[in-house]
Amino acid sequence: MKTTVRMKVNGVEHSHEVEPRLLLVHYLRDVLGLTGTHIGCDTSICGACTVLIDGQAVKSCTMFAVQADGAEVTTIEGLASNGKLHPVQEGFWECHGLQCGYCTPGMIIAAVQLLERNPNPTEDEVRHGLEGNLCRCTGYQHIVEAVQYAARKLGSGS
Amino acid sequence: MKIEGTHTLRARRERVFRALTDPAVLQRCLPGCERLEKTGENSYSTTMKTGVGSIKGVFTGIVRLEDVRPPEHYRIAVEGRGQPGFLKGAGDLDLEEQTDGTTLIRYAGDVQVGGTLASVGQRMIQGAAKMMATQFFTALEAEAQTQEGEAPPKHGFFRTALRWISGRLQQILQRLRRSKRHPQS
Amino acid sequence: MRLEGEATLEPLPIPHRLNCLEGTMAKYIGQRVKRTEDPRLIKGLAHYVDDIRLPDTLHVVFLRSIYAHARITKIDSDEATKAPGVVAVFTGRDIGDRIGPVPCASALEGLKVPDHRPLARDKVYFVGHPIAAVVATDPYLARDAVDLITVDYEELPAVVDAEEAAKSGSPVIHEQFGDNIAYRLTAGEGDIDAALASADRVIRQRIVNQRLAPVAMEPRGVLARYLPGEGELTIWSSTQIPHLLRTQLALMLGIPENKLRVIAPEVGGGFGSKLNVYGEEALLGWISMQLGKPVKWIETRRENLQATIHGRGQVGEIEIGCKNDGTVTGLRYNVIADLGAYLQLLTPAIPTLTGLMLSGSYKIPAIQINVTAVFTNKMATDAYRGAGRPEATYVVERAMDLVAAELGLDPVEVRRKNFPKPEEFPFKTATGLFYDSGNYEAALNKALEISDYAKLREEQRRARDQGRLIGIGVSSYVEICALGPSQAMPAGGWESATVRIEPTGKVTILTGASPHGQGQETSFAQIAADELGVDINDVTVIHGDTSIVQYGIGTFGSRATAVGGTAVLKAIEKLKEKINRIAAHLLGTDASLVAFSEGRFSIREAKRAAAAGEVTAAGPPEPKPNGKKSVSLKDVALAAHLAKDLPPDMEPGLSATYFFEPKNFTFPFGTHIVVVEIDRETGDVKFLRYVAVDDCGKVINPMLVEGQIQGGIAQSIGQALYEEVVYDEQGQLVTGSLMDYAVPRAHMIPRFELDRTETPTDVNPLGIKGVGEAGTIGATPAIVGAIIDALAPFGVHHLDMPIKPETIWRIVNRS
Amino acid sequence: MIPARFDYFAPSTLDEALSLLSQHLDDAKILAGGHSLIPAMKLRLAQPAMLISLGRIKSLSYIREEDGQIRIGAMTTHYEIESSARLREICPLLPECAASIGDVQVRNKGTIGGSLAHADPAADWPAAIIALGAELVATSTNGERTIHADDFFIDMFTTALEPNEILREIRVPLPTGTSQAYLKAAQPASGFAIVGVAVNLTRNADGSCQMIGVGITGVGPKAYRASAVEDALRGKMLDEQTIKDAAAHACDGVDANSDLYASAEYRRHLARVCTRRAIEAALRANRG
Repeated sequence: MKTTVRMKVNGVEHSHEVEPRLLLVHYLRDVLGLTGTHIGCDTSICGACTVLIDGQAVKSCTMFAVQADGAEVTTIEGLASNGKLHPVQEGFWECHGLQCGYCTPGMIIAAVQLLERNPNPTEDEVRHGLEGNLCRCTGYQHIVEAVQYAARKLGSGS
Repeated sequence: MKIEGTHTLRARRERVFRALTDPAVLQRCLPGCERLEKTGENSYSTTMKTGVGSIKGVFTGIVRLEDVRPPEHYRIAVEGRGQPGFLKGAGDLDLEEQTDGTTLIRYAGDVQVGGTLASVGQRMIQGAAKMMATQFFTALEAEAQTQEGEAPPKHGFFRTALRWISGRLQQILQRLRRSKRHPQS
Repeated sequence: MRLEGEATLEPLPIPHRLNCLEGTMAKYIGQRVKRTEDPRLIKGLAHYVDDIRLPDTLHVVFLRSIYAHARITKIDSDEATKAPGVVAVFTGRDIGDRIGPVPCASALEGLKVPDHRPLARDKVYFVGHPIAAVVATDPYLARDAVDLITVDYEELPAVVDAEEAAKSGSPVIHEQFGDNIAYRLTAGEGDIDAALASADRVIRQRIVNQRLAPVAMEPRGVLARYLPGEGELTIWSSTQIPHLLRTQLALMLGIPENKLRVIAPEVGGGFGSKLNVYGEEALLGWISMQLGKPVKWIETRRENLQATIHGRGQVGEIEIGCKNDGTVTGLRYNVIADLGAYLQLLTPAIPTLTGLMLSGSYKIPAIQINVTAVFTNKMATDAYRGAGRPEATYVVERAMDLVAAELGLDPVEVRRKNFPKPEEFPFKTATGLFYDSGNYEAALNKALEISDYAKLREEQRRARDQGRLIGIGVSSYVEICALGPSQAMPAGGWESATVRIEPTGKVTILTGASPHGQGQETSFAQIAADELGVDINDVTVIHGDTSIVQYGIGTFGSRATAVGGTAVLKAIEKLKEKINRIAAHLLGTDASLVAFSEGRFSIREAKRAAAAGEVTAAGPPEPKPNGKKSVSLKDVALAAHLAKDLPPDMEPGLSATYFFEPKNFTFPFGTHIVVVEIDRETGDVKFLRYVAVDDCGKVINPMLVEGQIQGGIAQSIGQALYEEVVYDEQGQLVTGSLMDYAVPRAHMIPRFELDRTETPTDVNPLGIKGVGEAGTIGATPAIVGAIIDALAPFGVHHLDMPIKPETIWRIVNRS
Repeated sequence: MIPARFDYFAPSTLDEALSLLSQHLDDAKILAGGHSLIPAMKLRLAQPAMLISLGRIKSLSYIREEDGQIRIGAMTTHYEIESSARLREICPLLPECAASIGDVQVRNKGTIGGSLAHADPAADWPAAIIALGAELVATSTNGERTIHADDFFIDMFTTALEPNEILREIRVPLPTGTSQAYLKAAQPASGFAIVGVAVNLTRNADGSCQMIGVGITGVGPKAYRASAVEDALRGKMLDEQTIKDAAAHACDGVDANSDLYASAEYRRHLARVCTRRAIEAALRANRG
């Protein structure tokens, strides 16, 4: 039994017939070819697959594509606007917030959500705010600095 | 993983023992047992659709009764394999007749799970094993309370029985607590 | 490319910045240069294996054993074969000997090597052992079909505990060997019995280094494409060693090595787990050759925890002898190493690295290691970040703490007492190594100063009086890096680089190192940009493709920058000779008169004259045969490729390759100081301070060095407090998902205060020692030491990792 | 990790959902936020033939005050509760408990109703729901009934919901004070509670304990009310020793779980410590 899903991903409308069991992350990666969203675990722990659905960060491996029917989805590919990096992306670059880069798209999306809800987080708030995302490379310190960099950048209105 | 415990069944020991060795009764009492076919002396092949909550699987395997010493002891071994992995359990059951006509069952056994169940469910295994033991004995008690020849307890009974027993346990606990607090009463 | 100083915002307030390389005029080397690899990664545009799409790709899903040890009596895959979308199902019997055994590169004397094939044949040896591969048009359909295969097993007793496995009477895993002992090894120098006999005290302690899972965030993945017409097989694999993998896969598959191309695209972390040759890599290649279509397998995290190598896994006993003043006289380590069921690429070699590093940062006259390496019904252990050295460092540092506790001395003083002095380098250890350079006391002193150690001890005393449990841990580590001279390595210890200047002047570097997060695209570009005087954006670093890059060894053992970076430097030096000659030719002068500055070549005399103010309207003093005052690198590059006007007999083109063979390992070192507080009711551990002073020699990019150290420490915190691969008595993997295997999250990791000392090495001309594993090696004993120190009032001298709150609670509670 | 096939329905009204459910009792599972069910399905530990998603039923997502109760629709997400300024004011235990669940992403998608109906023995909500003396509204094609939180949790993953019922609403008696707290010792890998303790208490004018609710999760096969703790405090002055003595009864009569991260003994100990600390925190939190 296939079902039609419609969703707007990074500003572009899509409509596909899919099996209900197709995971959203597979829809994004395999159907739409947006491979920036990664898969790092099976149990909704690692956060590599984080995307924004209607502005809310969710783990796209723990959702069926059909559940996102009618939603607006932002993936890492849709974060930069007009070729200009999002301040969080810029922060990760400036502060060496990534090494192998695999957790990075999910981590960046989670950080975007974090700063939307708390524009000026303390170090502790950043660490707790990113509890849904595992990074095995950085030891997190540069990630915390990257998020704080972005907070300042967003705060200064630039 | 070791599990052990006791259950007091409101039925006489002989009756409980007969129920425990009756394949028809076992089929109804083993959680999710859909089929129990005799394959030899005290051994059966089985299909069980079992689990907790939405975590369920179909297991096919065997049930064996060993060391049968009516009416006080036997050992039951269950092995099943299915898509989520395998289940293996063996337990010694000792039945003690109580003065009030009830039967105390002491059980001590070992439960093994393998496959997906083992690798992702470790925090649940012990609880699930205990839960299934409770289900088994609750159902068994109901069986043992029916007269022989009487129709067995109805489908859907387990849930009701469980709810009943948990309510009863709570009452008992509360009574115990109260009596602890007011030793005079 | 923008340097940090040019950032639009103020620099971040980081308490202890690493220093930049001193005494260099370099524009890039030593600077916090932002990584050139980052833009594609932060935009989600990079390509890991699973991101590579080829038309008509088939997908593989494995059926894996659910038993730790069992005989396979029957496999029925008929239904699976008929299932929708299924193209083929392969079992071990289908493949037979057509794929060679999974290789082990270690050649220890007397080593028993089981025949290890990509799919199980008669027996399964561990949970996760692959049994069948289902190939289908879609991964969903392949997964569905796996459930349709039935396997009949005859369960066999599982050998799970390494100590039990070593005993006679234990069930035997590989029957042909008669027992479970893969090898025994005794190593070390000095008369250990005499050394221990001469000691005032001998302390014994059982020490466990638990099994860990590397958990690179990107699980493994393989995509294989065989082109029958060309007879070419391309394998994309998430690997740290594309070239070594190619050689081994060529041997396994019987395909000519020059018809096999291995590509390591973006690799999402390795930590040693991708420094290997896995059965799946060969099998995917073979399946593609059978079916003539691309096939892909992407490992799930569950498979990753079951069937990607584990690390550590040592249970040992130390005996350490010391004088009453704290001088160590000898160290013996009797260890049982848990190898798992099979030998992967370096499995047996890991305990030997432990043996080599048992001297730690100390002068220990006599050292002996006795290794008993055993097979168990578990996944193989192999190189996990540090690979044998964290185990050694842990053992030695625990020993130092035990000596201090035994004698009532400050652990810092015991360490200081046993350090070799700076003038004693190169220092020879009783394990047969020559430490290149070091000043251990300097790093220790700096860490003491930053942490204000004396004051910390004061505060600790006061806190103890108030009933608070505060502990201070110190670890002075040394590690073995920049692996290494070829003599000491199973497959070559050199690294290669080709530096090519394209006709347009762009610089291309091909490195045999295959970085996967370490940032060598940037650090190698820094070296090249400075050496060639070009903008860093004009440099591209290519790696990981055996058809493009000359043979290389790979990235592991903290070697990429020290060995691979040196190869880049050496190739540039070679190239510069030629550039100079072409520039001289273009300028019409002799090569010895060519000066290079600001990216341009000019004639030295002219410059000197100009500086002296002798230049007048009459023009430069020397005649210019071809009228050019200066030429750029671009001019030289174009000339080299057009080849119309080159010095006589000069080979056209502008490319040089260098294979750098280091003459020794390097030995970075440092001191970590950790302060923890324990919640006496719950046993929870809270970090109050984490100070690390590391010395990795010269530094190319301090930001990258910090990142390596911080990541390493975080993994150490994982080992010390959270992580452990647990199998139950039947060999079931209990920590089979990230719901139970605890990889630390951001809030479990403290802020690190980092600093450095800088003791260059003369092993390579850059003076670089390497830093990839330092954090993991130095941190664990410091963290454990801090917890034990906090619990000292309860008479605790040692605890095994991971130190869980419950363990601590039991100690506090029992008194 | 790929789930088995299933049929999917996303009705837009509750009635449709109930009718579908009643027709497919044996095959259907209700899908709320999916954060417990979907991982189990990906591992193929759960293979329902049909999913009935409540995602389209917007009327199941709300927080409102009515008849002296806080009423929360079953499909209200953890984050909606966590971020509710009104709840923080009138019943801070709810947002506090919500904030301790999983991680941000899980809270954005996971729902209170889904979590309660799943009845994971280590889930956070059950503790709070019990402490607050909430009622759960179950609805089916046969009508509606309310189940007291104390009677809702039967065993691990087993609730009082009948197979044809859907949990529609959670009703929390409007607290008379804000002396509330939720405290948990989290398992480091999964974030689930090794022990989680929710406390809701009010005091008399003289400072003595008028009413107290203590719900505990993670210890045993299901969350439970720590009646012995409550009994030991009700009517008493809440001094340090009294609280400590009362907290010692946190797991009376409970068969504690044992797993990789905590033995039964340590769990019982942690439950006592967390209970004491949660009561102390609740007293500190009192704003009225």
